[in-house]
Amino acid sequence: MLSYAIKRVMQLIVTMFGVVTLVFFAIRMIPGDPAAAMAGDNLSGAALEEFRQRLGLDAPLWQQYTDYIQSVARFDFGSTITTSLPIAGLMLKALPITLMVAGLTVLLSVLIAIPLGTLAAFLANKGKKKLDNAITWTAMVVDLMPAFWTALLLMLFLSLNLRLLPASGTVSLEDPMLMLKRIALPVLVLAISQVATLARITRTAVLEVLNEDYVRTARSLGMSEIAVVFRHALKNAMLPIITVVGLSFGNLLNGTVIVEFIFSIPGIGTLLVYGINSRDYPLVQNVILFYAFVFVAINFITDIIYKKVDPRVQF
Amino acid sequence: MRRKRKLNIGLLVVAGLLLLSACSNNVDPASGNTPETAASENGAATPSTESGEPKVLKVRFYDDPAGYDPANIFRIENENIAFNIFSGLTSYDSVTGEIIPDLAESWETNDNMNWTFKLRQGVQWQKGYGEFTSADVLYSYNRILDPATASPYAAEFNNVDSIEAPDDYTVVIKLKSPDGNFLHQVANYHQGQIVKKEVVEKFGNQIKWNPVGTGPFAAEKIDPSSEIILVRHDDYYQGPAKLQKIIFSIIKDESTATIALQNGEIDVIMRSNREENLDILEKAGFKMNNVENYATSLKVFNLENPILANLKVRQAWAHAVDFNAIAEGVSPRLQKSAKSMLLDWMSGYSENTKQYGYDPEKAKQLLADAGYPNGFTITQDGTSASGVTEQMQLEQEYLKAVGINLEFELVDTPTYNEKRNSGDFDVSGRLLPAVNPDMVLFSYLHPDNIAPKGLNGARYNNPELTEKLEAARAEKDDTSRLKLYEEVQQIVMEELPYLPTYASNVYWPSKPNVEGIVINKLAQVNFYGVDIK
Amino acid sequence: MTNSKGYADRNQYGKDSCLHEAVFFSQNEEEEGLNVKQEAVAGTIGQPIAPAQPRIQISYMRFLYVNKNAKWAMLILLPILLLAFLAPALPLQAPLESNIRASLNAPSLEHPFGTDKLGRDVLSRTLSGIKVSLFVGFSVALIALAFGIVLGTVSGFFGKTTDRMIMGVVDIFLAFPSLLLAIGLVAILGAGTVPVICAIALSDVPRFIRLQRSLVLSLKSRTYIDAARTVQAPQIWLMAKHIVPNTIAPLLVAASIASANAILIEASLSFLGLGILPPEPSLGNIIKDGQMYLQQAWWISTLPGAVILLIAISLHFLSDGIREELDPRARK
Amino acid sequence: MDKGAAAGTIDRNADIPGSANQPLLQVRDLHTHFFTESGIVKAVNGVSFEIQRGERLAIVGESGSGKSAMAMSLIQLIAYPGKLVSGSVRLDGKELVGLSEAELNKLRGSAIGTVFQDPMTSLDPVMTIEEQMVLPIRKHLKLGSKEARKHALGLLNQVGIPDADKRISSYPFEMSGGMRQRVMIAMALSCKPKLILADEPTTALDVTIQAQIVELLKTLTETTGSAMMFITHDLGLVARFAQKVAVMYAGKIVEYGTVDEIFNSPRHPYTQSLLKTIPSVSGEKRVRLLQIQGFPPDMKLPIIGCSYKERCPAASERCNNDSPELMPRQGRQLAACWLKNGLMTEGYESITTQLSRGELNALTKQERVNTADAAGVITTERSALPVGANEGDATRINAFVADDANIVLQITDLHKHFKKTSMLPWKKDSEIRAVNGISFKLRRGETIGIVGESGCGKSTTARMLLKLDEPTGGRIELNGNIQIVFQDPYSSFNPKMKIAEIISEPLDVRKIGTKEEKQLIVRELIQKVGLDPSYLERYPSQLSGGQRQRIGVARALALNPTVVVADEPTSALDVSVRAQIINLLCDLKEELKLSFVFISHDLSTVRYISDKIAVMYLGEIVEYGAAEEIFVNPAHPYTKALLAAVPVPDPKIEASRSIELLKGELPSPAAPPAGCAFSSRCPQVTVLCTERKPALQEYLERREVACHAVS
Repeated sequence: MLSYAIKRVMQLIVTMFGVVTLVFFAIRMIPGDPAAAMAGDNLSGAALEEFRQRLGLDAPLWQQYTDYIQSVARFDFGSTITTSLPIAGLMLKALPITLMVAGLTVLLSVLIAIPLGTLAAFLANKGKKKLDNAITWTAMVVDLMPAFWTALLLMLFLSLNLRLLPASGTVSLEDPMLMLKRIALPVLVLAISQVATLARITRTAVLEVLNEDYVRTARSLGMSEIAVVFRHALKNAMLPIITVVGLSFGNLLNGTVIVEFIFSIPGIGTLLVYGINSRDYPLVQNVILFYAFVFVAINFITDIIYKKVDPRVQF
Repeated sequence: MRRKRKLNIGLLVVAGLLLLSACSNNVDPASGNTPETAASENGAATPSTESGEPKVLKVRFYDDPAGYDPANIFRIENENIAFNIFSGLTSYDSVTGEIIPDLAESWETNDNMNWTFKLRQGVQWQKGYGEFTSADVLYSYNRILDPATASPYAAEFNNVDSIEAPDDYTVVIKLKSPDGNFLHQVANYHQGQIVKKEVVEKFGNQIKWNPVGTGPFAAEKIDPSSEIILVRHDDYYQGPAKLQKIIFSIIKDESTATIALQNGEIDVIMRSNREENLDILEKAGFKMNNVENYATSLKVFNLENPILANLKVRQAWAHAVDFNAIAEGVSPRLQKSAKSMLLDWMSGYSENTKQYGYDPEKAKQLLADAGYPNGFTITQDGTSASGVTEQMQLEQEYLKAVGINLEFELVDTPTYNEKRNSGDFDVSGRLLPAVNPDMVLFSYLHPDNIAPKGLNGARYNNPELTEKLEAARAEKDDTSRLKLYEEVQQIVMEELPYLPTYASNVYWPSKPNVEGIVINKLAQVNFYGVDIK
Repeated sequence: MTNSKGYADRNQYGKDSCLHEAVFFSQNEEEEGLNVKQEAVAGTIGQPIAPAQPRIQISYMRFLYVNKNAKWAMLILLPILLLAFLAPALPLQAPLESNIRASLNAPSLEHPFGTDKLGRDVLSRTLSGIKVSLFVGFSVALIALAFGIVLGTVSGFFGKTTDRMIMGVVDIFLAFPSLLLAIGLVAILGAGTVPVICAIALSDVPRFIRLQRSLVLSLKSRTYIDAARTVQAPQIWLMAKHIVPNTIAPLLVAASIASANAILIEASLSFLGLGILPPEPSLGNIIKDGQMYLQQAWWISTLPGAVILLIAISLHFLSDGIREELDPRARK
Repeated sequence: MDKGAAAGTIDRNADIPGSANQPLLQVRDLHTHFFTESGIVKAVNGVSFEIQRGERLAIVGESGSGKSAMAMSLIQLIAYPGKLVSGSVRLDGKELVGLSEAELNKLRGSAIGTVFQDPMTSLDPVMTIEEQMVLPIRKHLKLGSKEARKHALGLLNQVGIPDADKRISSYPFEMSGGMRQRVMIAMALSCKPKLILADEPTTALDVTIQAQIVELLKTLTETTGSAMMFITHDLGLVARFAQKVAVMYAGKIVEYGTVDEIFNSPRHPYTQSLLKTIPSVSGEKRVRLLQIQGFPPDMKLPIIGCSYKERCPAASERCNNDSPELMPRQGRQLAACWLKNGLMTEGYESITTQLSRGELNALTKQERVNTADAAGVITTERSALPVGANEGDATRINAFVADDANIVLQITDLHKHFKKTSMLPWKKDSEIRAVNGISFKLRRGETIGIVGESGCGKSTTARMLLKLDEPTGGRIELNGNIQIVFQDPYSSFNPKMKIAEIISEPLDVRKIGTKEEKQLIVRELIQKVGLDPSYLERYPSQLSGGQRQRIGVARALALNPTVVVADEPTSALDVSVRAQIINLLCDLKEELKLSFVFISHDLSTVRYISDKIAVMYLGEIVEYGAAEEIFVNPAHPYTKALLAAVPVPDPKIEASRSIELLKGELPSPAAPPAGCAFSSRCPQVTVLCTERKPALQEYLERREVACHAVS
């Protein structure tokens, strides 16, 4: 276990180093003079030069790179150019919101998708094709709808027609109830496609397990179908599902960019879009870095959990 | 066992969500409005003052806040917030756009060179920073001029020779050359807004998030990622405003904003920019506060481009596209075709210039004369934020009909601006809100302002026109100055370094009971006059 | 007799049931072979016995109409493709031709999918968009396949430092959520069809390399590789003759899903203004444009949306079909 | 079969439940169909039989004969799309068909226990043994959790699991295959079942473990009085274990009788042929093996007449039209054949002639029977002659006479150690000694058989011989060229290549010959292994297992090897095909003067084909010498145990054998016992054995043995 974890952590560090490097150079490949772009319309000549100097953009590229690497290693993320706010602070404020959206989405989709997928697998195993097909088909159709489209649809329906959930408003951790209500719609939008994906994967995984010999053994011992499905099938199917849930958590970060934009959720995605729109290098750089870190870290955690849950894996 | 517990937590969460949705039928404490009643009254807000509750106005804010330091402020929505926090020596009348007194009670000048301002007495700074005096004016203007501030608006004071404060309530400004429009420079806008030395020094580079002014509203909370809250400045020299609080919620998506207003989550949409949403809101009975012709969109031709350097090509372009039909078809509320770089309410506006009616045959003829009988291909820049708009698509179709193959290149907004400033473009666009005709014409057309030094993105340099511009600035007589402006516009419309395309209107749809939303010619609202009935 | 069989010889019959069906990928035979347990000593009866009828190797074409899923995929895809390519010949308004006076018309005989804000025919635009979207989808799949096969094979086959280097880079790219990667690349390259294809492919390529690598790793220990090794076959021979041809099928499964996803990601990019530039219609940007008019004119985004769904579903069908042929156990 | 069975209907109330004379299980006209998309597979097509209390019935048949489906039908555990269509199953007179799931669940695991084939997959991998055992016990015996655990512990002790109280909380993956199968048996026994269904319970296990499990099952049924239905394809096991035998073919029972009746006087042509196709462990003569022609019928098509008619040399017109039912022969023996004595109508010896004739008929009669079978026909003409009577005997005798000129392969002190290093510096590296110093010589035309249980290092040795693995020590000297025939004919061919490409691949790689020359060589090779050149255009998936294995041989011959390594070449094959391949290898050996390294755990095959034998245990050779001598008179205790563990398909021999079972299981090669590797399981172990490793020393004249007790 320990040796495996150490190996994975080292791998993680190497990957993150690569990510930092890639992000740094990729951003500098964007055409145009960043200082001029950020300065806006009216800065010229000497003022622009001074501005450039203030941003450290006059230094040679490799020096900018080593400076950046050093500051990242010190966990010093600097301030944004356009707003002069400390980036670490901005991210720390946005992070809980995004994580809450993503976390609730995962929770909600797990709660719906796993029973649904299990049910579909059970039906398929029993040869009840019609019901199974109905579930599988619905899941597939829902899965393929673009988020920005479902978002508006849900907003029109739940917000405008039924007046159930607000489409906008303050997002603040200080008032958890209000916050929940506020992020309910984005969570729903994200969960809808997550549920679909996860249900389909659960179905496949459970169906595969239901064909395993040990399920037959359990049945031959007179175990009821419920015991067979929940004690044996689901428990074994959990292993692949854990991996997928981990991955989907990572992929949710994709979805949050769009959903945060639509619902004006002040999360990491909003921060990123802001950084891109205003050409705020340090901000974009660090937010992307941060995304990558969360992504890699979640994969790491999933991996460890997976190895922990499966008694067969020895270290 | 473990799974069971997990399941229970899950059920709790689901139950919680359902409960929440059920709860939303009750009064929403934050907004003070009940969506339910809003629904029953077809989108009308209920006044919340009956019980003596504070009046809170919720306004949709459509972009990321970028800070509120007048020396470095940009983008109109930020300027609108600063407009309510700060004051200038002068200000604009919301309805007419005329210069009116603000911190300066009165002023005098004989020669448009020496300006003496008499300041209002007893004006209090927000947040207990004491009384406003001439020292504040001096500090503010010098700060703009200080290269260390790196203010993009420093150039506005280029003409200033000296600023003096003979006493606490008098400011004397000497200009290098006469400027009949100088009152615009000291208005409540950009460099004209007065800041407090102590505040600036206290907050350093965080000043943009801690604005303190003398205006009707003070900043209570600025969360750049979600909202800005302004509270009433009780010691405002005109007396406290009717609204206790204004909450600006950031809602970037237009559809979301529309639904939020319909839902009663907000009271006002600061600029609804899509025709179809205005349609919906108007039909639903919302108040369509608007101002007409606040700014002209200009098509910027890069005159260094060999094709576009040909006058006939530019004229052909103007004849080829029926901007009027496009505006009518796509966004009749939001746009009209423009006839001049200036706007019809500005002093000096003239339609007594060459006008280019839609005439594809003539356009083809002009192209043939210019040596492009088979047309040519040219690229127009755009921002990925707005994408290829419907207007752009139609224009492309019109141009294709005369043989001009228009292509689009989308980049992010800063790059878009940067390309235009550095001359790395063929055709670009520009929209500059201004109330001052001199500012428009001088900055777009004077060779001193050729980008990147100024706004003259077309790189236009016509000595005849330059002479007229300078003469107009120096001219003390209004009629003669207006005459000069007319001549300038005649040259511009003949030579078309810029092609005025659309004149834009601005809409701030609101609930019916929100009163006093008057959008001024800078597309700003002075919330001092706003009330909820 | 093989442990892969479910109880009551379920899979054996499952397999038998396919005897008359196509043998699309002969690997299914081999899969079973892998599972054959070592038999006990003297006097065994029975082992998988060849069927009475000799099997006929059936072509990919035959697979398309024999496999049920593949058949469905073709039943949906072919008419759509046919319509898309015949569109110029159909009596429809040209996709770019606008008519402001016919703005936002509801579906009618003249405009089966209605018109958009500029009075353009939505059906015509949709058909034209299908071509663009499918082009995006298939290009992405092709790029991902090409890089995946080359780098994945090299990485998996040679192992050691080569593998560690390639996988190191792959891990770096995999650390980004795919949409981010696409946004980033479009920011660098600018919007447009080619950048969009590259941007989407960029996030698929590392996945394909991974997949191919794992396939190669599992194939590397196959007996027929050993057989070729015993005659000292050079490595390039092993890769070209034995490994790559046997990874194509599972890669095609991934590719068909990747192309469906690419079409959907292009829609998301369009939403952010980073997709294919209007007025050239892609299914993504039609939906994005129409989304704004959802309250007034549902048809603009809903009908092309349904087309995207159909295409994506049929691509999923296709992949299910291939998967089924690969793994007899997946058959219902 | 009694009249009731023949009539197919019984008055269900006729039998009084629980009456002493009544059979424990009565199955009447059972039909189970699989409704697949491409047609209805009639897997069980009218099966009727009975099991008496405490009786052990063996069900024998090829895969696809429906024996597993039949067993699962008894407890109605048939997976979709299978369905029990009709018939009656009575346990103690109580009708099971038509019971609800809940009622069936009360019987499953309590009145009827089931043991499945593969213990590796039949236990839930993520649950401990306790979790899996306790719940059914609590359910059926209505015990509290503590008592249930106690009960489970008792059962584990009963099935011989050491440290049961510790093992009960371990996961299946922490146990060996044999241990897992013991757990399976304990689970099946947990509620004192009246009937145990055992579906190939030992197939996945090594011989010595198989012997242990069989003994355990035998003892348990005897002590508990449970009846057992035992499904197998291993006739040796049947002889060792069963009291009654039912032979299934194409969804039906074709012959039924006591074990002696079936082995001594089989009546159905299928049973008769089967018994003739297996090489015998005790057999002295090398008689050419017989083969059954053709394939079983497609179960989706309706079968008109006898299902065996196409493969039966004695089939007549009547067989084509009428399907024979089970009819009584002598005693309680039943057979479904129109001929009274099947192929033995003209006496016992006539089976051979009939079969041979059948092969001829098959060739002329049906085009679809390929020429592969014809190859068997031609050689059958001289099948009565012992193989290698002239030269073969000479080689055998000279096996130990020094003749270095003829040595084609010599390996000396060959080692292969796998090292596993840990990332953590404080953890020791572990080392697995897969092959630990083996030596042998092989002469031209000679065959050496390497035998041993899985994990003994025999396959690693093969891989080193072929340079697929690098040895970590020792020398391999080869005179000429070495090639291999792989075990698994399914995975040893690239499914994307045509047969012609597969056979010519070695030539292509070595760039031998022009295109035309290669074509010629390939045609020659495929004919040499007895296949028609038309097969060259096919893909491996279009060939049967036996045909593929012939292709494997052809490929191995392409480069004119002097030595061919055959790594379990027949273990994945059906018994009749197995005979073909063995015959082919023998022919080639003779014809081409090939030397073989024949690796197998199938002792009868090894004995049949080898001149010399090397018995391996944990990477070392423990006994080495002439094949016949080792088989007749094994010296090393391990060799003895190995030979004893193999069941012989002859109930008389089995009954008379006193089987000395090996204790325990194969130790981990990562941590072999100190001293003699076999010391942990040896019945003759002494202190010396645990201290000092015995060297391989000469024993008698022509053997070497590594044992302190022997030297």
